[in-house]
Amino acid sequence: MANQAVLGLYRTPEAAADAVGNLQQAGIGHNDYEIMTGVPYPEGTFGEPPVRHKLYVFPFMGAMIGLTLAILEGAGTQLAYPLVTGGKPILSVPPIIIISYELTLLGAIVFTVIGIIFESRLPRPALGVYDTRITEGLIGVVCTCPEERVEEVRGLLQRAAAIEVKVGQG
Amino acid sequence: MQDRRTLTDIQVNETLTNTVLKTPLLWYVILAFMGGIVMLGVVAVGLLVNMGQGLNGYNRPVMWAFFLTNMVFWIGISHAGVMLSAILRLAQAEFRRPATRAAEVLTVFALATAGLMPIVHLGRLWRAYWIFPYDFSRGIWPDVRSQAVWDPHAISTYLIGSSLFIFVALIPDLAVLRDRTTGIVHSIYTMLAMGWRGTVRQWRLQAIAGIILSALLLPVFVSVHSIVSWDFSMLVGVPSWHTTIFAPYFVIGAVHSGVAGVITVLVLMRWLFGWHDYIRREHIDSLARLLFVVALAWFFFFMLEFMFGLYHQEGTEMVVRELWLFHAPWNAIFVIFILTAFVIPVPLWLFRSVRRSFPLMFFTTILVNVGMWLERFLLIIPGLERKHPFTFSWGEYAPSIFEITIITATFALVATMILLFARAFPLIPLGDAKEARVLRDEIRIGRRTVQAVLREE
Amino acid sequence: MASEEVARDVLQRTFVKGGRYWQAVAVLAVVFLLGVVGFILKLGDERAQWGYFAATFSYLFTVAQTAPVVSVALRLAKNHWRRPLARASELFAVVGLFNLLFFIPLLILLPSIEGRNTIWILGVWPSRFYTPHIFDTLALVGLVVLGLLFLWTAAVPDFAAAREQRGGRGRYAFLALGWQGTARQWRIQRALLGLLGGLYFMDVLTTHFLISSDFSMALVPGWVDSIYPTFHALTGLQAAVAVTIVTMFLLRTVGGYREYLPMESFWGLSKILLAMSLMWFYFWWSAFITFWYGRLPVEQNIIQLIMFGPYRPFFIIGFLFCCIFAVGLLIWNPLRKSPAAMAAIAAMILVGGFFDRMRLYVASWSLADTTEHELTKVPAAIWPQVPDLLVIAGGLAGAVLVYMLATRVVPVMSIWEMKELRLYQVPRQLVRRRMLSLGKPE
Amino acid sequence: MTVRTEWDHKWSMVVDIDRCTGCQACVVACQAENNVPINTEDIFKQSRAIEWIRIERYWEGEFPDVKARYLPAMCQHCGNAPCEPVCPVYATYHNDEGLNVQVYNRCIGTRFCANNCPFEMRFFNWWQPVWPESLRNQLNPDVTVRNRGIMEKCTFCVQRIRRAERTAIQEERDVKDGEFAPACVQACPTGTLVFGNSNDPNSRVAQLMKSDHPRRYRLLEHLGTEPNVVYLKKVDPYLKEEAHNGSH
Repeated sequence: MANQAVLGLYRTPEAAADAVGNLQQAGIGHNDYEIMTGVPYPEGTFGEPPVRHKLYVFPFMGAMIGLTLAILEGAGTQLAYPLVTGGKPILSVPPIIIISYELTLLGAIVFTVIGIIFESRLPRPALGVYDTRITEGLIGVVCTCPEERVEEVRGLLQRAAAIEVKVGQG
Repeated sequence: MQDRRTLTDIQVNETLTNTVLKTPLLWYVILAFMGGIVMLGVVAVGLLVNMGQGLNGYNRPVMWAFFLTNMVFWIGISHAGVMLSAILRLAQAEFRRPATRAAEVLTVFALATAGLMPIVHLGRLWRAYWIFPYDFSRGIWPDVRSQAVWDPHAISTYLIGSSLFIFVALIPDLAVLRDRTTGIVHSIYTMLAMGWRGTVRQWRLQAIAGIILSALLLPVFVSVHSIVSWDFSMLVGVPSWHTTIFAPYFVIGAVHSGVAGVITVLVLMRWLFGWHDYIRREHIDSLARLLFVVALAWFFFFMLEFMFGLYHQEGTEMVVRELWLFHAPWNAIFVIFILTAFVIPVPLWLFRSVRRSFPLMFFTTILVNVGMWLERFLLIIPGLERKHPFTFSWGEYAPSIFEITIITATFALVATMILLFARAFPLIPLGDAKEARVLRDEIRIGRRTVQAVLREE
Repeated sequence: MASEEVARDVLQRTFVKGGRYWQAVAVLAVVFLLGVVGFILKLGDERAQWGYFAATFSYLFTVAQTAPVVSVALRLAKNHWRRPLARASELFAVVGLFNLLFFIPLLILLPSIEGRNTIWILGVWPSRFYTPHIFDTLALVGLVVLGLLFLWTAAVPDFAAAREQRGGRGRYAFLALGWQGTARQWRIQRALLGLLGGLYFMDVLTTHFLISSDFSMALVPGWVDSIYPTFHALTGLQAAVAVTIVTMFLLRTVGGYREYLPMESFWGLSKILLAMSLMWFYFWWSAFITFWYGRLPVEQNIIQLIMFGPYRPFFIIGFLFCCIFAVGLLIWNPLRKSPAAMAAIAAMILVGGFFDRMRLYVASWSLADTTEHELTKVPAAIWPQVPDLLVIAGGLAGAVLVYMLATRVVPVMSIWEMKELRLYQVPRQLVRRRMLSLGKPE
Repeated sequence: MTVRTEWDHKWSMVVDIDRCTGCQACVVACQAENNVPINTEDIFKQSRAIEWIRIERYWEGEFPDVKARYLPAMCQHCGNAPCEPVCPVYATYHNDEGLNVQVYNRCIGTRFCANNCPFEMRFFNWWQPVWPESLRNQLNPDVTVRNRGIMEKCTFCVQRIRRAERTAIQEERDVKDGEFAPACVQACPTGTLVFGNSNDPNSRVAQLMKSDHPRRYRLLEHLGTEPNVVYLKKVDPYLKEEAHNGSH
């Protein structure tokens, strides 16, 4: 049984917050609705629970990978091609520290970006139920629900002064 | 004093995407002009490849000159981007909002240009890739003890990092463009926006991304210019370069010229694209205050560098300071440098009316960058001309027409790339401009209304 | 708490001190007297033996006389979380008076610049050879005076409040200078705070520059390390932030100011402390890598002398405490948000800072011949004798004693700033979210 | 017979300033031996001339009491060569015979090494070198003709060292002292330049290089680069000792 997505569009954040409140009262789980805005409102503006994410894992992972590569490069190339330059030791540590510093941070940055995209649930092949007016200031509340609850959800969303409610494939 | 208007999201979208959707005619004119200069530079580089570095003004003691000076200069400019957007993001400063994207874009293009300079300066620039550790089959590696290997590591880390930084912050704006375009352009933006819908989760991650990436990019930004400075300061062969302060001195100098560069770009953007409601007097004012503090700090480091040059009381150092102060053309350059980088602009910034005037800020920041270019020139060349305690090998340097052309072309190149970027992507983050409106507040105390911002408790 | 209650409560805590306060004062006084004994025992020693004394002076300068900068800098940045901690850091200005006592013997011990490498290539007539003595004294005395003036300016409204409590008479009537709180007076006070603060900041940098050059670097032949004054100032700022955190924590736990010192103030300072600890590494590394790469014999010897040679244990402790451990702990946000953890980390940084000062000052003072142009031989380490330990303990105890006695006179919480905070920080509701509205006065 | 690759060689040179007349024979010999391009007048004026060994001439005293001082200077083959670690591609490194070698094929022309050479003994090929038609058969077949865009410098005539070592291998013996000499040493009419293996205590160069030699000094000794070239001071009855210490 396919899930349907219902989208309510609101002009003010208060109305959107009411819609979210309606959905919560009707017992719809936090994972089943999403609020779409064109503006970053502070977390919790609409009474939604705080976002949980594991983004902090990514930079550490990336840093470790970067550090490993850096030590391989910094120490490995010196040992693999042992030519004396300037009377410095064959395994000179300060250059390894510098290379490690750069590559560790590079790894951390690249993985953070991967993490952001992944945790933002992107890339998303199809937009689903969406309205281009969201980027013009409207606030969308989209709720994914089984087919039999569509009408109920539509009512809940409509009641909070929605200017339009759309239904589509979830 | 608050010349702000409340704008709707539709207005924000329209004005800030006007570069993409309704390009001003002036844009084409400037692009054509800049592009022409870039082509001249390309021809000059082609001749260098074809005929050799002899075309330039280099000679035996002065093995590095205009190109490396210019590299240091552009790396300096590139430091503004992350300095502004990262530090101000972490400090949650409101005045960062219109400046972040422009600063980051300036970073990336200035850095790419800076990265070109040492390549153009190579004797065999078609072999530049040899500094990368790629040769697994023959087992011939670059020497990681060389600063010239640290440089590409640092520059590419910074370049990749700040490009990704821009991209992440660009995703919401790409979604706006996706919603407002049609046809083939629409499908390109659809692909780039990756299906962004602006859910609470996505916006939240944007905010966290800004913080984490800022925190990660700040150490990179410090390291890049430090490593560039070590190209000079670790050399015992040039006594006036060999000083421990170079790394922070270069970094603070970079911030000085970089923030000035961002203000210049902001003023130009405001003029070219008509963003009067976004780049406002108070933004320039706050940036100018920041610049004032940076300028003082830079001057402190400059004095340290100068004083400790005399500390040895050794001939090799003295002769370079003497060149700076008493011999043409260096004394003229020195005077111009001190006047333009510090003496003229910095006291002017004490006046509120100067800080809030776009033409005057444009003028003073251009002055700063003229001065800072000359500062790098002064740091690099006189030391080389007099590096040798044996007077037999002292020399002079004068740039050739090729060097001057290529240097001019790098300025045009950065301008061209920023213009092209502005044609495809908005230069002021739309989401940031809209968020400022949400977070704006006022507190009434008696008869007075104080501007306020909302912060999470 | 209403504004009037704040004033009454803070003044009450200032006027009336408990038994534990007086016990602590007594113990500190005894230790300080022991320090005086140690000093007397040291009289007659060679200059090379005075390294620990110099290190103590420099440490007190680093910690106490740099501490008001925390207040100055945060005031310039116009943020609100500095308000509860501003006075705690400003009050360290009084320790500067005490530190002048340490400065006098050093002036006598410092050799003239004749035949030495110094920054004073051109001296002042007529006493060219005693240029550092003149300028360093001027800078340090200026710093003490500026600090006291700054403290006084910042505290005048509070003295007025105390005067009202005391019935308009007594020492507070003098200290308050007839303050009535007119708009004009507030405007002048604000301008003066900006001016004195700016001057204090600049003088701190200058004095760090002079002290580090004249009392440390110039004593080592061939040591040309242009970043060293900056490193010195940076470690000073780091210690200043750390000592402010420790003071805040003590005020919170022992002093009873728990309600006044919110987590935000610790959190705000902790981020600065993290930045400082990272910069510690950066400045140290900039000097180290230049010397390591350069490989000049004189540079090798200097690395040996102050880092990896006889004073290696000191260096390692300083490096670990001020940089590696500090950064490793401070990157964790939960620790940064916990006052107790922050106080522990700050205390660790203060200990590390002392070891760092010892390795620099003892090493440079231990050189007998300061007129060579290159350091040809690295001397052996000088370990502290009993008088040295007494002097160190006495110096630190004396500084704490002065600070504690000052809290008896000056309210350690800035009453007017706390009142002002209540104007500019207003709770607001944004749809379903509670927010704080922070006013930014022009 | 196994090919011998490990030698106990450390090639060094002694320059006895007292004997130098400034005749420039060494410069010409080096130019001819090592395929150094012809330095024309305008190249000198641009200060782009390539001379692996040069005679630096200094004037001492005021007219009319003027004295010319000559300082033959070539790559000092430093033990801790500042030029080596700055090269990103190992185009210059220290080999196990004490030579500071330059790998022309690997050089990409950063000119970093030239900047870090305190003696200014490294030369860059600004142009593709050309020789007049008449000199085509003059080029030394043992020496590479350097391309444009790379660094070059004195090699202590490494081709002669190698030839001598090959001969020694064939004859199953060690290289004898004085068996061969670089072109400059060979051409020097006054015996200013002495070359040899300083690891062999009996060699002439080791005798002259002894650390207790009264006239011994090395260029810029305070930099700690440990040059492999030792200079012997001029003996001058009319001047005070310290006046012509070449290191300052």
